[in-house]
Amino acid sequence: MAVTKEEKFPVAKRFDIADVQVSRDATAVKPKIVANVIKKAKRPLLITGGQLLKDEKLVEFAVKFAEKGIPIAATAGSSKPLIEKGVKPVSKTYTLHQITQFLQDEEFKGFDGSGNYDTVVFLGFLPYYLSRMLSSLKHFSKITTIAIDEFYQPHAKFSFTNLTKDRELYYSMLQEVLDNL
Amino acid sequence: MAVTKEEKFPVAKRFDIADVQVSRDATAVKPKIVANVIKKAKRPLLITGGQLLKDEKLVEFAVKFAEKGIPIAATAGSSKPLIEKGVKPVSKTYTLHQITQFLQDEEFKGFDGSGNYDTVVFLGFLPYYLSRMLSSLKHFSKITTIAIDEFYQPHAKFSFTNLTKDRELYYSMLQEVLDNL
Amino acid sequence: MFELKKGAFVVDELRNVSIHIGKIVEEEEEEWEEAGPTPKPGIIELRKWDHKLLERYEPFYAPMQDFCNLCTMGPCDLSMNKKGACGIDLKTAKARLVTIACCIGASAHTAHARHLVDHLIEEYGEDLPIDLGGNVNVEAPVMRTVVGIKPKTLGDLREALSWAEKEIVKVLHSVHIGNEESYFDYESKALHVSMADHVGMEVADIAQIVAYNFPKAEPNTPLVDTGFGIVDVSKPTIVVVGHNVMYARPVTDYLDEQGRLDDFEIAGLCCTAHDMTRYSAKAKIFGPIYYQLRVIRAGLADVVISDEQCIRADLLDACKKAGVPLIATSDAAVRGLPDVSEWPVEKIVDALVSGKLPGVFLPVPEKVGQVAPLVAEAVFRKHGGERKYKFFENDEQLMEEVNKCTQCMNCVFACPHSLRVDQGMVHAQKTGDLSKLAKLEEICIACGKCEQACPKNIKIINVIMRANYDNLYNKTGKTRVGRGPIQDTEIRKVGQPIVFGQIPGVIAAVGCINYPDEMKSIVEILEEFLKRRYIVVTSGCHAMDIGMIKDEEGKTLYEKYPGDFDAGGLVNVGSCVSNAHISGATIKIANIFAMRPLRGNYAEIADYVLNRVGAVGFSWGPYSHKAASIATGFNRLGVPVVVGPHGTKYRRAYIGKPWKKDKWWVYDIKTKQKINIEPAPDSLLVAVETKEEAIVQLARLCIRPNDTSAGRQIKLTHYIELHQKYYGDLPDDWPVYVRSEADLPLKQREELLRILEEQHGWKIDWDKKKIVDGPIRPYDAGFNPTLVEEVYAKYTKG
Amino acid sequence: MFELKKGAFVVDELRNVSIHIGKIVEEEEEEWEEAGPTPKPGIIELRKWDHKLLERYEPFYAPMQDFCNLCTMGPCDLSMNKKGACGIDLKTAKARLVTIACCIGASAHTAHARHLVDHLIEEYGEDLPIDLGGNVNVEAPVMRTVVGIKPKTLGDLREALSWAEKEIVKVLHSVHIGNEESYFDYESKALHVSMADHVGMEVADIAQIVAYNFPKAEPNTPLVDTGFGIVDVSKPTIVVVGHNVMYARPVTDYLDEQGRLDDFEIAGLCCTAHDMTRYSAKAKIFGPIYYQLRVIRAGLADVVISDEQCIRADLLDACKKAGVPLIATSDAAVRGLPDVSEWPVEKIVDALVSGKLPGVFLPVPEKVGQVAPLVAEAVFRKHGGERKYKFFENDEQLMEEVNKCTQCMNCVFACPHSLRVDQGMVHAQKTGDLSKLAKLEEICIACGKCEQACPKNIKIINVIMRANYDNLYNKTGKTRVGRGPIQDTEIRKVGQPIVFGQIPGVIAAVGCINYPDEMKSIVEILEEFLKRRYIVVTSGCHAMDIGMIKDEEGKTLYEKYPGDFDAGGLVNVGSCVSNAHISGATIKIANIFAMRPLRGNYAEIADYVLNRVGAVGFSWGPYSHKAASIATGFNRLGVPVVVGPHGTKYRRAYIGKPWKKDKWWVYDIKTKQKINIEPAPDSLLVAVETKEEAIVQLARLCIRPNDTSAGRQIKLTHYIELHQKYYGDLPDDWPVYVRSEADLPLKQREELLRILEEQHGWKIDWDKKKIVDGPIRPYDAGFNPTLVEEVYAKYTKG
Ligand code: SF4
Ligand code: SF4
Ligand code: SF4
Ligand code: SF4
Ligand code: SF4
Ligand code: SF4
Ligand code: SF4
Ligand code: SF4
Repeated sequence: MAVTKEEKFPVAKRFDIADVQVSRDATAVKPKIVANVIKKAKRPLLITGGQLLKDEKLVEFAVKFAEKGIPIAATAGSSKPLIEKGVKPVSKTYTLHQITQFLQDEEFKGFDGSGNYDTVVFLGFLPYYLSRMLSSLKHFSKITTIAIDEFYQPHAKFSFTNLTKDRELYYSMLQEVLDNL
Repeated sequence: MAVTKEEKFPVAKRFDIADVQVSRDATAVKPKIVANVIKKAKRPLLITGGQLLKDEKLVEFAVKFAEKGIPIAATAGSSKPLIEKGVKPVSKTYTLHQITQFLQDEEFKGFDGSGNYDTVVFLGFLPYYLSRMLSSLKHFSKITTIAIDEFYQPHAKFSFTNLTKDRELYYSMLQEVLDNL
Repeated sequence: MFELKKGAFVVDELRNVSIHIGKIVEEEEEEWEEAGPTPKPGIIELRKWDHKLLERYEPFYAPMQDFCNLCTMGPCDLSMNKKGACGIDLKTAKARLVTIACCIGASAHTAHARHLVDHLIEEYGEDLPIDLGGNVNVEAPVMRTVVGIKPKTLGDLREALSWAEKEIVKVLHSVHIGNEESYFDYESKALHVSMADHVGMEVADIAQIVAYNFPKAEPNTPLVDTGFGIVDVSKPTIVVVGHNVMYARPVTDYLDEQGRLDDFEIAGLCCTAHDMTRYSAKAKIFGPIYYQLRVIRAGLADVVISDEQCIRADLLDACKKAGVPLIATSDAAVRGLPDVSEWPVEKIVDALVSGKLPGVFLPVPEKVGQVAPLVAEAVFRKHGGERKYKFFENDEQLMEEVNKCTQCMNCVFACPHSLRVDQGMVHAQKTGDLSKLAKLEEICIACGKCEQACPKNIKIINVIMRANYDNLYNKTGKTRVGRGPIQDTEIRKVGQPIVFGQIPGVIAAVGCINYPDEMKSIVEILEEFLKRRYIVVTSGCHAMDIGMIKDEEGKTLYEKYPGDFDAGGLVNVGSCVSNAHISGATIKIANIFAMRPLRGNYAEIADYVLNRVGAVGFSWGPYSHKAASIATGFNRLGVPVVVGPHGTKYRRAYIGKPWKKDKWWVYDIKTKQKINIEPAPDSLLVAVETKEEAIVQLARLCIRPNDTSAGRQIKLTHYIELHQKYYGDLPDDWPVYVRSEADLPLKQREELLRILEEQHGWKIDWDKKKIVDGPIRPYDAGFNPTLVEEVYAKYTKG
Repeated sequence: MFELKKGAFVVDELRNVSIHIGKIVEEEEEEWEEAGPTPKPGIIELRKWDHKLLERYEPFYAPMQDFCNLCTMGPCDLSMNKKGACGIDLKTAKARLVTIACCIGASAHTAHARHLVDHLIEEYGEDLPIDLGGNVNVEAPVMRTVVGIKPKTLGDLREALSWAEKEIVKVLHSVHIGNEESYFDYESKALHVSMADHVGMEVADIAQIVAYNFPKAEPNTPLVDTGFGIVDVSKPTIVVVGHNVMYARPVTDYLDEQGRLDDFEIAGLCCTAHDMTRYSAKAKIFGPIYYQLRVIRAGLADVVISDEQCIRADLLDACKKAGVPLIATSDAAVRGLPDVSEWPVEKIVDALVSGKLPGVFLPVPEKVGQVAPLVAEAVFRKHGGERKYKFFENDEQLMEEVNKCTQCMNCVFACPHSLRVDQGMVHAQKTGDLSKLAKLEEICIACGKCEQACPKNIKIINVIMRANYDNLYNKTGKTRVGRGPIQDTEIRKVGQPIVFGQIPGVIAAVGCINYPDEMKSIVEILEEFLKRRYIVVTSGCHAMDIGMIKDEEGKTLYEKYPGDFDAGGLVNVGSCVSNAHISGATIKIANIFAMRPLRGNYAEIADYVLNRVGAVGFSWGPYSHKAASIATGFNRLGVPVVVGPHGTKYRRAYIGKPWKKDKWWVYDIKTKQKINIEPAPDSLLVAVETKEEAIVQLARLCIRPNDTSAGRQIKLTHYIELHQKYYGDLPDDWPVYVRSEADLPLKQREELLRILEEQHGWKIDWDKKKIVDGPIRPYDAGFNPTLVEEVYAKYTKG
């Protein structure tokens, strides 16, 4: 019923007076794409959040990211299980809120002093909290943001799709990212 | 790149805390569908707007709708060219604003007293003005609204897609609706 | 008699008695009128009246967004009338937003008034008498009616201001999460705070009139130059932007003292322009808000002074790019600039002229008066007096810009008016003909959104302006200087014909410039009424646009119609805050003509106005919060308002349903009965799409239940004529306004009687040419309608 | 001595002299303190201070929507920092929204204060002295500092109120389209109006304390029952909801007079509950805002009295469905109900008990006092005293409801906390085990959005509550009654240890209940600090939740920690408006301990607090506008605030960048030099996600530049310990706080010195175990920091 791209008719497009509301929606991506984007990054960073304290599986995945050489900024206490598993986060003390503020500053040189990050991956956050931070980064920075939480995050540049009844599906998506890194 | 329905992954869905903003977007439809919806209506109504005073072609199309037996509520002075072409609008005096208010009242019995309209088609309005009225009808009535102006109207139930450089394409779409009525 | 003022006193003659004076010592109020039921009303005192209005004129909501995100429990999807996390439903949420908008509007005027009054008391003392000229005895009709005071001095105005501030804060409180559950009650609060807005406006305008000696209700104020092309480009030009004249006024004083007033151009944008001309007729009016970028980008300004409200939020940015120094003056709009209040004048001038600072914040009017001319002159000299810059250096540059366009249409989708910039561009690219672009200039509000959206970074505004430069430059005309209040003597003259209907209506065209159509449409609409000898009143941006549209003979409406508040008159009251004189005039009709007491007697007066005074507000291009609160304030007073289509974005209207017979009734004080009446007026706030629709709607909303037969006949004649002219047929609803054959237009009487008989089943006695049966109610010369139980009781008892 | 009050007088002894008294006669101000630079400041007076803060603590914006639709030129797509039609950019637009939010918050408290003060003056007279008990001489530290007055009577409070109202209106004016161009200046206005908010709160709480004789700074106030299960269900139960106790208070009086206080239960929801218990310790506290639907749907209420703020907007609807009559009392929340002020008590009672009216609007406190008990008793009898209803009639009904669920997950997407209702349902469907649903109850805020979204119309809240009914019913505990201000004597005792750092910090846990985690998390967080002998202060909803969480021994924190404002004390100041006593306490430290003058001396005091007073605000679950303005008001005073993750939805934070070395400096009055300092505190407003993060962040933000070595050592010890405990390692930033080896935790000193040497390149003299080189600055016992030039000048001159 709906008009799709292939048709001869122009596509439907939201615009200002018709209540445009999100100008740039996250591209909902498959795990492989996430892996590709991360691989292309010059200075990637994984930021982990407080949900790692509630979901052991997320810790395991974060550890695997670290093993692939991606530096981790651990927030909200997520450094603790990571450290216990031998990961050395590049940041432990600052909140996601603070880090998001830092990332937007052109003078920020990263936690190691060698330059700001071009691609930031987010794992293990309360969805509403992450949503706000992604919005801030979307509007006020050029950083490529990737949300790989269980919820679709429209303000990210790339995001996993939404959660389902099946949490295993979600874990398998994370695993697929790692497998392709 | 993007996840589409066919994939094994769930679809991306906007929701409240991720800034859901339009809960029900208009289905962007092809002319044939518009014709079908109108044909299925028990009590259809075409409301014409002030742009008929600026575009002679719109008047012609409205006349054709009238010829197909669809009653017309002419607003904003659009009654004048219609009357000149022999159409007798069921309403001439009331503004779209007023009519939209009436339509939302369960006690409204239509301009002929035989009952409220179930399907209302809008032609020839300033897009921002129509957008507001469609929003009101979307939230506060069960009426099926169809926007067949040159602009996509997300608050309608069904809407033509957006305008293009090519106004002739738009006219041909209107003609296609009429041809299928 | 000796007067005790501030402080504590020991009266010498009274040994051992020291008089300790409590903090607030209220003066024994002069008994100028018996106090009515609601002096200084709180939120609930007039709620009953509001509910009367709201039951008839049902609130209509057109949400702009499906969700709410006012608090951190959200965002909440409220679509299809779902409830949010706080329990609010969509209509109530929208009513809350409208209440917020009206609070902002009321705050704007009230804070403006507060700034003025505090400043003027410092300058002129609190005892400066309120003297609005010999013909104005009812000096502050809104304050009298609402607050219940009769202010005699500048200092007295503070009492009204404190009341307004208190009420604004109370109403704003109610929008906090967890207050109203009912949209009716939010609407009542919006009406309340908007009534306070009219108090704020009245305070502000009275204060500046008496302190600055603005025209005092004079109909024949001077005509001043108005339009884009008015300034002598060979003089340094000082441009003032905003709404509060107190900051820029000393410029005139200073130049006058120096005897150099004629060496400069002082021209204004927005309401400060009106008020500068009210202060000195040497000042000129560039135009309304959408001329800001036009004027600055055209390089017409040598210095810009901004104050508050309706100033572009990128003014500093625009000035910087054009190399024009900016002096920001009001604490409402500091613009991130350094405060140079303490700097010596020379240092400020140097910083601005050298470009060390792109702008300064200078809230000291006297210093602004000196700094601005010095800066203007230096900048003018710096540029060698060159003013050849017309948005582009030359035609090549213009065409280069035009040629960048790829017709992507991003601009069209960003434009509030969906202007087809793409088509104008492609036409110019192909043919070199700029006329399609030029045509856009007539609607373009120079908002700049297209430029923000254009991937090619085309200076679209410059292209459009340059394309129409000659016409733009030719937009020069005359505005009659704002006159302030309406005289009591004028009211005495027109009160009866207005109330009885022989003057078919008062059209008050006020507000902003977000028109749906070419600028000249406002003139076309109003001239229809002027020709028909309605009274047309105007103010603010509408009043300026009228001043720059000329007819074939080169005349503006101001030059063709007199400035009297009388049939066929075109009255410019002044700036936005002068709108209080329009509400004031309707109140004065009730008072001076009908002898209704004002003091704290709001409901009775509003009821009087609703039923008897055929005044209709009209805002063809409303955009601001102030326009929202002004309109809502008129509504509470019983004055319907028609808005242009952008007005639907306020999200709320008040639209009655004429077909709901039981909604249209009054108590008749004469017959002591509750009787059904015609639905007149049938809306309190309604939008129209086209100028044709505006004309017809305005005419029909002038009808009032209290019209005499002669009056109704006149009103109906105009309504029917206009409907036929613009809509091609008789109105759908004309019969509802017919109470007897005498109400019918003379020329069409037989034809109409026949229609009533044939199409509507009325009984006609054809011998006498009389209606025997049919009307909602018969005409009764003594008909004395009211919706207010207390008013009914008051006039029926005894 | 005879006192002249209102009116005009003829002094008998003085023939022929009539004394005419001007309108405002200002009393010769008692010279209680030399006036500082900014009494009754306007918008710009403290702008310089704001800019100091904002340059360091840079505003951070997290837009909730990409567009703006505040005016009818919009909607405008502002994404990626595009400008709107008015020229505004995204950050400025967001700063404008924040300013509006703070205006609403400030209005809520100020209007609340206005209602109270006007009402109390009527009841008790304007001369009622402000007496806050023998230990409180600095009675109104906020008013003294901000407004520059020392109120002695109820009547004096009006001066502060008028100032606050004026400033709120001025700031609200500035959000009108076309004002600020700079987000810095909007932030400055938000800070300004939020400072006014603290004045409004202080006025409100002082007024009710003195008029109603609430506890006057007593540490050992009674403990009152708190929680869902507190009421004796065999008694008629009167439930009060809201924030303004003046309407419901007479219920207690009336029952007391009748000797029937013990025959009823009076229990409150939200701040009115606090204030009822401050009036009478027989009143009880059900809980905060998210207990509203819980209590009503559980059928615990026989009558509900609502006043204003933080009440569900569907309260009437909820009461109707539960068959509970509602009495709305405040004009802020009329709820569309008929005004029955003029009706006799019996008629009102009859209408409510019979169900003729589901609710009434009754803004007359005395009548509320009589009506409510009568209605409660009659309704209670009508139901035969039955209270077995537990959200469902029986278990079958519950399971029927559960079985309707299709696991569509609409509820999950609507839920502010994304609670997995679907999983709870399916588990119950499959196993009959409700425990997964029960678990949700601990986070669910009973907002009802899931029910709005559920296509099966499942009463999800009822299901969740019922699933956890036993636990819910067991949520009973004790709250220490709000004590109001902190005593001067207490301040005298703790001033020095706080300023020197030996008391490691003051944690002020205030605000709403939109927690990211189970309710008990607030207790876990605070107990960590109580054990470590920080001072913990609380109020509002946080203070209630603390009162219903018990440890294994059945004790709440109130029962385990004393109510003193001293190390290890847990101080409940009271309701939301009592928060002013917390800002007041920090001010009193500057005044009483450090002898800094208060009168109109805001910048100096705030600067003092920022540099010296290790107080941190904490709002674990902020949701309201009031919470926004309270926090922003603390920020202007130099107090950092930590918010829970929902707090990011306020859209703005103030977050410094510790790695920007040039941002962290002060003037040192002792050495007369501008010197670089450690970034302490490094944020003014920052969100945390987990309780672990809350704990660590609070501890680190307690550090202040002025800490003595002993103090710094204590603070650093806690910070490092907590970081290690919860984050598994040393903090990333601990070295920046080290000025000398004496700052280091004793136990870890060597280890840390080694790390400084090895990882940070510091030079250590290992013989003396001294730091030779490395710190940002050396420790200096006479260090006397300030950011304010005027303060620097004042204390360095002479
Ligand atoms: S105010 Fe109500 S509807 Fe709006 S976001 Fe908050 S909870 Fe949702
Ligand atoms: S956005 Fe720019 S390039 Fe695109 S059509 Fe408009 S003017 Fe041309
Ligand atoms: S500047 Fe003119 S053309 Fe451009 S978006 Fe605004 S109104 Fe449209
Ligand atoms: S009419 Fe509108 S745009 Fe013009 S000055 Fe007044 S508020 Fe501003
Ligand atoms: S206030 Fe500015 S950004 Fe917002 S809708 Fe109006 S023009 Fe657009
Ligand atoms: S919305 Fe209703 S049906 Fe769907 S999962 Fe939630 S409770 Fe079940
Ligand atoms: S009531 Fe509870 S479960 Fe339902 S949406 Fe609100 S917080 Fe979530
Ligand atoms: S703490 Fe928040 S929710 Fe609780 S009463 Fe205060 S403002 Fe309302």
